[in-house]
Amino acid sequence: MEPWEEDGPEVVKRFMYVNRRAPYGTIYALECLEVVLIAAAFDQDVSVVFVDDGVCQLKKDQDTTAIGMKNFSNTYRALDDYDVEKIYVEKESLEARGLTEEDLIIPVEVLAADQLGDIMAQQDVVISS
Amino acid sequence: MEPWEEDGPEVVKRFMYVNRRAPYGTIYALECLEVVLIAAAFDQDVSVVFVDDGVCQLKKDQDTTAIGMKNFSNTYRALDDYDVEKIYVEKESLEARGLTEEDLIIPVEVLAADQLGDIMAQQDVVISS
Amino acid sequence: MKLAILVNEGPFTHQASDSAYRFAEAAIAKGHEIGRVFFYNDGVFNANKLSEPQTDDRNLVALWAELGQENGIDLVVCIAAALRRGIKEEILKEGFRISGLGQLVEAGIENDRLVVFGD
Amino acid sequence: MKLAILVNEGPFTHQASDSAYRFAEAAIAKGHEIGRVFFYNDGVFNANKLSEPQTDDRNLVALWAELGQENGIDLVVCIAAALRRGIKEEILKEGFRISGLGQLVEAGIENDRLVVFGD
Amino acid sequence: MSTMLHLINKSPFDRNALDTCLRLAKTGSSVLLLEDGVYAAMSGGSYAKAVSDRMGELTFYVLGPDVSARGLDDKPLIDGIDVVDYGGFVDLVVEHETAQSWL
Amino acid sequence: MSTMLHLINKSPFDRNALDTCLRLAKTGSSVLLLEDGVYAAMSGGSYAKAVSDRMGELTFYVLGPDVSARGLDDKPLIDGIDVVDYGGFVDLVVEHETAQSWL
Repeated sequence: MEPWEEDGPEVVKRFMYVNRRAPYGTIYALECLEVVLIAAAFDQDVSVVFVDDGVCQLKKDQDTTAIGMKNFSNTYRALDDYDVEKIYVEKESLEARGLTEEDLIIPVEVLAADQLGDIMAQQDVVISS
Repeated sequence: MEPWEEDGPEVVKRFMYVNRRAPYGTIYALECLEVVLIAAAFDQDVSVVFVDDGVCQLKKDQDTTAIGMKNFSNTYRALDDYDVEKIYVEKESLEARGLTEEDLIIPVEVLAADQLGDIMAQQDVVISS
Repeated sequence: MKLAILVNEGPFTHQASDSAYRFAEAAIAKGHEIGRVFFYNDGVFNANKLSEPQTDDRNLVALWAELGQENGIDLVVCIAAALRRGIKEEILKEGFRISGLGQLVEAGIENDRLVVFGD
Repeated sequence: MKLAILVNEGPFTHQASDSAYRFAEAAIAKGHEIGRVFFYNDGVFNANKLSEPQTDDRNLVALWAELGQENGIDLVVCIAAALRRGIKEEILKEGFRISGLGQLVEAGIENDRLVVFGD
Repeated sequence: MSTMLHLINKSPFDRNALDTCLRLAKTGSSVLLLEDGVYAAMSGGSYAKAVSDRMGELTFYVLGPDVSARGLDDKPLIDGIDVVDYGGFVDLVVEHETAQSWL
Repeated sequence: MSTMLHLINKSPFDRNALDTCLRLAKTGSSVLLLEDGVYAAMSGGSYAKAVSDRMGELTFYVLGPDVSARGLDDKPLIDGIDVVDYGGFVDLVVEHETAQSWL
């Protein structure tokens, strides 16, 4: 059953969170993740997209000891606990950066730009940062 | 006479201020100009470079009425009063943006990348923003 | 129509807050309602009442507060983003309130559109 | 050698202040002197004593102040950039001082190197 | 499918936001160029071809106040781009079901 | 002529800082990739050719702490790039007469 078919009169909207930035160089990756974790509690239809340098947020084996910043990459693993299951990564972005699905810290759905565009076009609310 | 040949034992350094951002979209153009105007009082060898979107800072006929921000483009005209005379604009950057020397609010020296690189390589202090 | 706005940058370094303000003003002039403006990331700096621009420059902190008061707009500053950046009640401009990230999601749900302004 | 540092961004949104801090720490460890750290643009937010990061995160405002005090480093916040952004004496972290842009130029003149960290 | 309004506020010379938007935006959606994004609307710029190439599939708008601020009123726009003011920006947001900012 | 150390802290995929640096930097100068600039050092990335093409003329360094933070320790670097830590960064600044940050 799709979320919008669930019981009750409440409207379910499709929310998409778009990540296009690398981690650590800017705080956007971390602060977007904080929004997604809150959003998961709202019973809306949530999806999270990683495109361009955003795909680098999911790279395995991040070790921030020497830069002194908090390593938040394990928090992506919590998305599943919060029932955030629609996690899309753009294939072209991975390839341009020499990364593959095996490099990522969580299971994701890798989509070509054309397919990802189709999903983006179906959203009600798009939050980028 | 070159600045470093002037009287007194004081060392004269070559300071270059590099502008690579468009105006208004970010404050860097304005705040860099504020530094240059202060720097002019220090009797050092000052040059100002406009490259990439930085060349757009010098476009004539800026009118910020409708965006409600302060139009600071006339302040570039003050550079001459402050004896800041080494103002370099990269030719390739102008061309890529469909601009010519005639579009600019002040007289400048337009240099090809190769020549501009030579001048950059001679600086003691490079301040970018 | 009910519109919500998300502002991700402060009042000076990027044009985002200026654009958001002009957009809000124009929407109100056209008879739309601004259901909420949510300030996130460096956007929390828009609520710093100590901000003192040059006298010939616009004062976005004051402009947002006035627009909010005149039109009953809910101006919400994210508490998590504000805490780490040192925007606290003691320097919060009147007209803004500090609250949680849930208010952003709620704004997305309850308004017909959400428009994001950032870097 | 005498090194000066220019920090153009605040302590959270960009890594600039982190990198500058690690660089300063390493320079001191190697026996160099940090002649001045100048905070410009959004860099002035590094001096906001109200900043309260999460407990498991680094606190750059405190780290800069400590590094400055332990090593006698002059931490200068640009008055023009600070005024418009609402960083004033009342919220200035101890160890920083507010002064004019001339201090940046002077830092460039009096130190052997000036390294810029920004966005 | 929602009708999408894509917002681009970055210079195409400095950032990849417009490139990615043009790669992912579906035929029938609209693109509004604002802030430093207006440089993508200039017909004399080296980015003009990337925009012109999708002119048949996407509808392009540019925010006039940002064009004027940057002194570009005397520079020709790419054929087919409509100029709007902040009121027109609001209308575009209202007319499209979703607004997506490419930050 | 001063010996120059060019600092690149931006991803080459998102920003034009490295492009412009490579266009303007003179033979004999050095480039340190740090923060998000480290993505330019990966041999598997589509940007590798732009860096390799100037490998004979410029000396490239990458900041190890930023490589590790981004989980890239298992990804091969472009041949000829040296890894430094913050101490090595300091040494580079000291050894070169001028540091230029391409912000």
